[in-house]
Amino acid sequence: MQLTLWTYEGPTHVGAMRVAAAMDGVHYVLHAPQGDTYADLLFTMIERADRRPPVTYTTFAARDLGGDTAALFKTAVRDAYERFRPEVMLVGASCTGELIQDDPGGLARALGLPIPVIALDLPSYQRKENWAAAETFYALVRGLAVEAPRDEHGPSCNILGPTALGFRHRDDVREVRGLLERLGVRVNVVAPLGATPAALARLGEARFNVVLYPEIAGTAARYLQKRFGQPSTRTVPIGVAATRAFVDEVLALAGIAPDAAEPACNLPWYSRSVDATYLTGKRVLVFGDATHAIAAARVAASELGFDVVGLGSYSREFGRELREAALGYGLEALISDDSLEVEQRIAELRPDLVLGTQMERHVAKRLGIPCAVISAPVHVQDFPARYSPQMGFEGANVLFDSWVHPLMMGLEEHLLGMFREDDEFSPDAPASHLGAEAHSRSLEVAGVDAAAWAPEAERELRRVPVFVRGRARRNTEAYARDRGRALITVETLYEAKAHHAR
Amino acid sequence: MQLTLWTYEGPTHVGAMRVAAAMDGVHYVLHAPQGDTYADLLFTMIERADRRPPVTYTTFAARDLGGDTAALFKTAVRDAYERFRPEVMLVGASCTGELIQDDPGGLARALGLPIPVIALDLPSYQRKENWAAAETFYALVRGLAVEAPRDEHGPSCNILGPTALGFRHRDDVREVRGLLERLGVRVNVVAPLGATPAALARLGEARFNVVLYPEIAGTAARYLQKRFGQPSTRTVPIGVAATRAFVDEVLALAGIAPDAAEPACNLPWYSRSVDATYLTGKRVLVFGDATHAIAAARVAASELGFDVVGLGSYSREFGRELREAALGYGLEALISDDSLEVEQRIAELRPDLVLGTQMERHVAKRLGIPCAVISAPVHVQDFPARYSPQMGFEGANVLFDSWVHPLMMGLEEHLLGMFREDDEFSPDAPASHLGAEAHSRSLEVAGVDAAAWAPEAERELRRVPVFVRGRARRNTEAYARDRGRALITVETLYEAKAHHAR
Amino acid sequence: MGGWRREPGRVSASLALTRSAAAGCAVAEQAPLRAAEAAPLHESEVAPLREGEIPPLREREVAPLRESDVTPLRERGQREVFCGLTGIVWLHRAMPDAFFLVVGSRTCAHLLQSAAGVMIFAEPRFATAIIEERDLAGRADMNDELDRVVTRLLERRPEIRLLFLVGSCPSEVIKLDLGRAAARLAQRTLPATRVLAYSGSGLETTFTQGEDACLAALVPELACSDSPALLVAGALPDVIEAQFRATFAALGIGQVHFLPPRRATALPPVGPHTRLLLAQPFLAETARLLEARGARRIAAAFPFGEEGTTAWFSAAAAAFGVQPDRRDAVLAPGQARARAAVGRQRERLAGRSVFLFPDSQLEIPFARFLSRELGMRLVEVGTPYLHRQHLAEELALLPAGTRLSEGQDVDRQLDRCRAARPDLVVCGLGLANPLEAEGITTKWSIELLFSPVHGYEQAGDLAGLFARPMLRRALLDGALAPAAPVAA
Amino acid sequence: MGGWRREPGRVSASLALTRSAAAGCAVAEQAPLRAAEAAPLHESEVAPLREGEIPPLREREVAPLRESDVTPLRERGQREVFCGLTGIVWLHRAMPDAFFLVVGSRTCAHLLQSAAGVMIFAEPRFATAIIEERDLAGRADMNDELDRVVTRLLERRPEIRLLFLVGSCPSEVIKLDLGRAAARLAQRTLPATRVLAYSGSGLETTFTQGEDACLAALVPELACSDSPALLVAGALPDVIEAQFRATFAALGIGQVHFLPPRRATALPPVGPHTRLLLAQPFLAETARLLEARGARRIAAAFPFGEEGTTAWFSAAAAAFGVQPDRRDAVLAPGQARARAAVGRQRERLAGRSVFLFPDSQLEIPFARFLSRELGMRLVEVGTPYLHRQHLAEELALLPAGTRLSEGQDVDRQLDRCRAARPDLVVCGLGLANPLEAEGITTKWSIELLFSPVHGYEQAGDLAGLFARPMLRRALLDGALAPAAPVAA
Repeated sequence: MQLTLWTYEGPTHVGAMRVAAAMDGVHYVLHAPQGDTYADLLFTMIERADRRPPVTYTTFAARDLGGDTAALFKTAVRDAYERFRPEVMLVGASCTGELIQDDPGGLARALGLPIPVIALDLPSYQRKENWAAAETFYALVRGLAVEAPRDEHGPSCNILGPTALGFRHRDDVREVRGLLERLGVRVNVVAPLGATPAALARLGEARFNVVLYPEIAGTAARYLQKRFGQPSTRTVPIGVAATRAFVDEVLALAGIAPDAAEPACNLPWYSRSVDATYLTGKRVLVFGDATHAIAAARVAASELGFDVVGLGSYSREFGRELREAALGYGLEALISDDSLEVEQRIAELRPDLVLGTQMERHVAKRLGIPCAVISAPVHVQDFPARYSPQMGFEGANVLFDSWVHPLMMGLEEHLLGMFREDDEFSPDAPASHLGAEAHSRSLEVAGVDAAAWAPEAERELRRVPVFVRGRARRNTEAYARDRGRALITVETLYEAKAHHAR
Repeated sequence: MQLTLWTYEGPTHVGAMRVAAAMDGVHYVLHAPQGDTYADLLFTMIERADRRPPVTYTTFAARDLGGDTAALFKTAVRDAYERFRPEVMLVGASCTGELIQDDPGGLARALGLPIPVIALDLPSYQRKENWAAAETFYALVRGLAVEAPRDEHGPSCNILGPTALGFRHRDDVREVRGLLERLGVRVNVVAPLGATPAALARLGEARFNVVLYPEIAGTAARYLQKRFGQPSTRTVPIGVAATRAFVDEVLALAGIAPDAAEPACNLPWYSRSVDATYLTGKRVLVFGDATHAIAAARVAASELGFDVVGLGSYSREFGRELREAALGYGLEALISDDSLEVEQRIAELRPDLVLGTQMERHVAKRLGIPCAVISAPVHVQDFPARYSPQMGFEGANVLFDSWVHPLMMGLEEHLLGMFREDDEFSPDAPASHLGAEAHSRSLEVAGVDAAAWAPEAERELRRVPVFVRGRARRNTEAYARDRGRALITVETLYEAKAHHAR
Repeated sequence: MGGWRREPGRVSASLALTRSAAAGCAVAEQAPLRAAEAAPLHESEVAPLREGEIPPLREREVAPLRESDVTPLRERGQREVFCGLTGIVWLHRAMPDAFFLVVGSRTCAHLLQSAAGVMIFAEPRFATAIIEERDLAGRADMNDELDRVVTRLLERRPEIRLLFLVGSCPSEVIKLDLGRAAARLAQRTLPATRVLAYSGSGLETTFTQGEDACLAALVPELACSDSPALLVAGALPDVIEAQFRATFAALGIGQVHFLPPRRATALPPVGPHTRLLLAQPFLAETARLLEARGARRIAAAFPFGEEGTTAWFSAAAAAFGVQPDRRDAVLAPGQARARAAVGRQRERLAGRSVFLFPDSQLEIPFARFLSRELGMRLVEVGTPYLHRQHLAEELALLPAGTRLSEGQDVDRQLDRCRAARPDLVVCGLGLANPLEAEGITTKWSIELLFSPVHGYEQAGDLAGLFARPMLRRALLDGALAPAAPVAA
Repeated sequence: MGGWRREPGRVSASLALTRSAAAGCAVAEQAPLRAAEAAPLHESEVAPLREGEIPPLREREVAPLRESDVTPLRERGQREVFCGLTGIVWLHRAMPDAFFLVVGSRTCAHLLQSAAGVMIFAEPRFATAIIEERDLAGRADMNDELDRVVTRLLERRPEIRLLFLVGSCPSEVIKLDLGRAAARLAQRTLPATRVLAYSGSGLETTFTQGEDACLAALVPELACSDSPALLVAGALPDVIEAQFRATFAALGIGQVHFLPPRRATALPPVGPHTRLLLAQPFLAETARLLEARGARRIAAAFPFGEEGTTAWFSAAAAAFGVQPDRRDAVLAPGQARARAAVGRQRERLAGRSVFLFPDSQLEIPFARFLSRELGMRLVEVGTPYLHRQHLAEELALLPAGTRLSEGQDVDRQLDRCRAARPDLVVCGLGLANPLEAEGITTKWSIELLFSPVHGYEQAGDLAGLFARPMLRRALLDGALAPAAPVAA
């Protein structure tokens, strides 16, 4: 058993739903008890979907367990087919359904529906949402893709990975499609998002696959490589440098030469503009799914000039990639799906900026640290009305704004404080854009195990601008601790400052 | 004399600079003392311009006033021409230069430069930035536009108004240009932003003018109407409904029929999505330049379902339009360039949301009220890296996100508070996304002239969720005041509640 | 694993048995016996309406529902409802020193963080002990695992005074005996922390029945008392409880207790002189157990809207012998305020039609309010479960011919809804936006549970919750054509 | 309006005269006479270097600048510099109970809200009384108008203890006598609020000279004192002042005053036994007036970097007869810390070339620091104005052949800069981004004024301010090709 307050990933059947709900012409019958229908609201409320996800639940109850739940399931499949007339039927069980072992695949096939029925075996007690989405997409691709003539209308590719409830998938697809078309590469099929079963059948017509989200499309792409010999892109185009590398990779795979000017992008100039100098060396902790976390760390370090002090992910399946990426910053990757552990790490490292999920945003808010969201799990805020890709050149612009804004707000607070207080007003007022608890908490955390502060040193510390005071306190305490000093004097404060000067 | 803490508009010569800096091939020689060069940093820092504004300042000093400042000016003009070789020279004086009455136009013309020299007469002690930008643009248009054959390559228009340092002008132009081209209307010239003097000469080739910013392009557009008979658009396409009306207007002016599907826009659906229900009737105060304020009020009321409780502008030139718009909401327009007066109005009205300039954002922050910025004066934050138009369909998406986000953060605080405190923790902690002073201030303001609260009524009030407690207090106090009650009891609280129920 | 099929009702029974020992009170001893016999909540028989305790009502404009009308459409099919775990979202707020530990799957954890419509990731007073493969495969002893998890939890949150182990669908199917586990753990954690168990599984509970199960688990813990007292059952926001206390005090009703109490260490007593007043219509099991402990229920309409609130207080007043004069004097100001506040919304809603999907069992009281105080036409009133006895006074106030439905086949219900095209649909979050996209105005129902809507002072707010979506649609329709996906 | 041409120096003279009456102290009486004779700040004659007070210095690696080298390039052309009003941005923070009312135009107000690089619209302790057409046309009496504005201001901000009327270019050109206005207003506002005047006009002051003019306006207000004391002149951040006080105390220098003081009501005294130590190199007029009041200046390099700080403290120590042993013991820990912190930046900067545009008059001390402590090559050191006397000790430390420039023709200076392609350019905000766009790394100079950079403990920070842009360029060049506008 694992004690869980909040989860980064949902259960496996939600992963399957993300694929089914992304597509047209697919229906998913889920053997599940009453209450599991809550998953519908993820789509209708978080993503504001204008239709119910194409899922039928058997919603068996206690009274049914004594009876024939298998019959209930068969009825549900038959009724769903009659009502929705899908091109493909997915069948499976939720965690409770799995325990009653009714064999949804066998039951559904026995009905002899005139459409393909794909049974999903998604072990709920071992696996999680993203793995299941990958498995579901793979099952659909394997079940539906057929041999087809290649590149009939010029060099073409498929875009694989975007699903319902994906973090900015809608806009990433638009951005990457635009990029590919500008390069002269035709987009054969985008899947699962917006694809029909008939479109999946045509996957083989493309020369290569663009894998936007390896967590979801990796398995299917490897299968397509094996089955049709289609190579896949390896670069996820997040950030300017990666987008350029992605373009090079695409041109090589498509066997064409560049023929268009690079689209305008503000990130490089904005990052060099002198108002961005203050970003240099800001200590940033990154946590998210593997793809977004690894990419964010890279962009943070090399395109914004941040200092990556922490890198982690809940995507255990990508442990090797994460450890490798972290090593590049001299770090050990934090691979965990325990949000308490991540919170602990943030509290210890006290970065200047957190790039994380909605969970880290809230943790950072409590700790008084600026934060931007880079990854699922998604919240309604992660489906803005405006065009907000993470990928490509416009995606790089979005990253710049989203990551710099919280820091800029911090700077504004600093300046506001300068104007407002000047000693006589409460100098310890926390930054107003951060949590109200920020200040008290930061002192509290800093105080653990710390040497005592001499009154004049405490006074001197209060002269340090509030914006950097927390770090000055922590650096000094760490310095004193490392040297076994019990009392922190003004001299200690300045010794520590000289020691930490970079 | 007018006591001024902060100004909404800069001096007149800055208005002229915004036009000059927007164009290529124009140079502006400004008779101005040392120190007036500060204006350069508006362009290089706020807008992150990658070149200096094309302005030469004479930077006369005290010692020059005894000597020949006219000679200094002539030298500056001659040197500037030699160094920069512009196609057109603008000459004028800043506020101090105006006082020494050297006649920049006459002096410059006397030099006999081989290019047009346009003298700007921009009275610094009567007028302000936007008026001067309009006047400068008009002077350039009048000086440069020539008769030309109309519509040689199909129905075409000019886009007039965008300048340097404009609020989202860069992106509005891109959005509106895309919209026009989609409709089959060719864009002949965009001016002043990105135009050359040669392009201004070709203005007459278009069938009509699209006036994006009446504050800046109005004068020139009226001149073009008179001189070439070019009609202008009257609708500023901010918001979905206005964009649709703008499209209709353009089609009529171009004399063509619609031939393309309307671009996708998320605002209508997002605004109808049930998670937006809570936006209904939120009390909003709007302040900005006339164009943006009038448009924002309209979008707020009819596309987001807000209740417009205040509408104002610092654009005195558009007083009639503002008063008319305000009447539509049963309001009297606040027309003022005194930021203290605007602050006072916000404090009195205590809206749920302020849509204003950066100044109102700061006022709102101090008062604990969510705010979004809709208008100049610009700040570096108003030049985001990402595509952020205010106009057109994507502009409507941007408005939705920008205006709803502050409210959503407020709601989040409410929920966070619910989870966090439940009585035993400080129930009066201010919302952490707002100013630290928010709470104390709101109580303070509410307490002025108010009746006394009986202890049990005060206790009852503290049971009201913190999110709406401020309003409950104000409504109750207003109710008690109107009825001459000296003591507020629990009954008074609930009478007021029933009275204010909507 | 096929052997994990369970007998219905088994777990709650064992829980009740376990708890009764702790309470140690003569009347309570009998409760578990009845609990063990209880049919599942969905299937209680229809009791005849009791007329005696209905308070006198003023003349209303709509003919009342006759008993013969109460033949709800019963449906079996996909039920688009929450399970009882969802109640934790408000229960943990009602009892700030309690903690809810769901023993279940990743699905349960995911439901809890999604159900409230918000994910704010503050450290909450609920969590899930997620059962893993090694637990199921027997590689780990599940009771040891549970002990380990609870130990870690209590170390981290020593302020917890009451820990609920909450059963889920998986824990029920694998027959994990949480009642026994609670008793075992309590031996270690008492007196600091009490440990109780109840089931919020979707196999047994629908949405608000989770609260019923939770409160029912508290009943055996209540001390015995012979003093006359009023016990108000149902979790209420603090502000409502305060208002109700004030009104009861004004009526002269002395001892008033609330279940749940604000502090788990201050459980109310119960006994033969306890009069039970339900503040919520979904407390079947709680009421049954309290009655088994000697409490006598005061039958009444529920305190929603002016009429319901008046009926509810009047019933209590009658039960406690309050003089009608005094009753009227105490209630009159609140009545007037409620009528004024509701009246303003009535202008918007009168004559409009409404369709309520089954959700919280609050549908029938709300339908009564919508119909009688706001003048709306009831197209269909769905309820996940119809407790005829507790709702007798409500049913009597519904207009004749009202179409009731119990249970659900969501697709067929949607067909009926689309055919009727009501002016307003009250439904869950999974249905609201899809209906909006079809041009049908909706009020999402969970907000009705999360907002303070009981009593006079909130009658206007309750009306406003229904009116706001219609107001919004009217506002937006002026400027924006109904939303429709448009080609890019 | 042609008659509004003014005689240089006239206004400051009249201000000083007005103020002297208030001070009422024998030495001060003579100050205004010299002020009236003073040539404008830009044109003071070059005084011979005084060698006597230079503290002993350790061997350095660069040959020092010989006096014969100090022939700066003098330029007349467009000066890309702030006017003296800009100083208000930090002065109002140094004197929290003072308020700065600029009497000027919309341009002045706009400069103030733009100059700091921030617009935060908190209610500041500065404002502008904007002259309008009706004032100029004589439709309104400007003195009446000013009285009205000041009255409104003091009503709104009763906590103001010291009000500066700050002259601007327009007020100077129209010969508005703010000194007389200040005296007139003070009659009404004293004793609560003192009113003084100075000019921050661009006609007379360049950037930091505004602080000089402001402090100079305070000098006649200082009380007389015969006690020996050290007076440190120059607005300093609180944290620096505290550090300096601590070091002077450790050195045994008893009475230490700072000008400006933190409270306008606590002005330091001055007299013949006052030793003046300048903390900033731009205080020509302030020093002159203090010397006229009897103070004797301690000549020293300025306290930037380890070397400058050591020289500065050593000069004070020598002036106050502190024993060298004690001096060394007190200064050693700070020296060591500063050397360590600066040493780390030296690795990044040594051997790189730097070009300083004229800005704050801090250029020469900074150039000395960059050259001697960080090993940078000085391409050109611009300064708006070169005060040879106050900078004698600094000039002596610059390497031989250093190209100095005084005044500016910004276009020609940019030509020289582009031709030299230095590794780092220190310049104002109007030039920084355009140079960056040309691939030249810049440090914007105003941050050097806004940040605490004096003294040992800030030596590393000061080095860091220069190093950071170069570090940033190195970081970004790895991943991103230099920014260039690309076609869409």
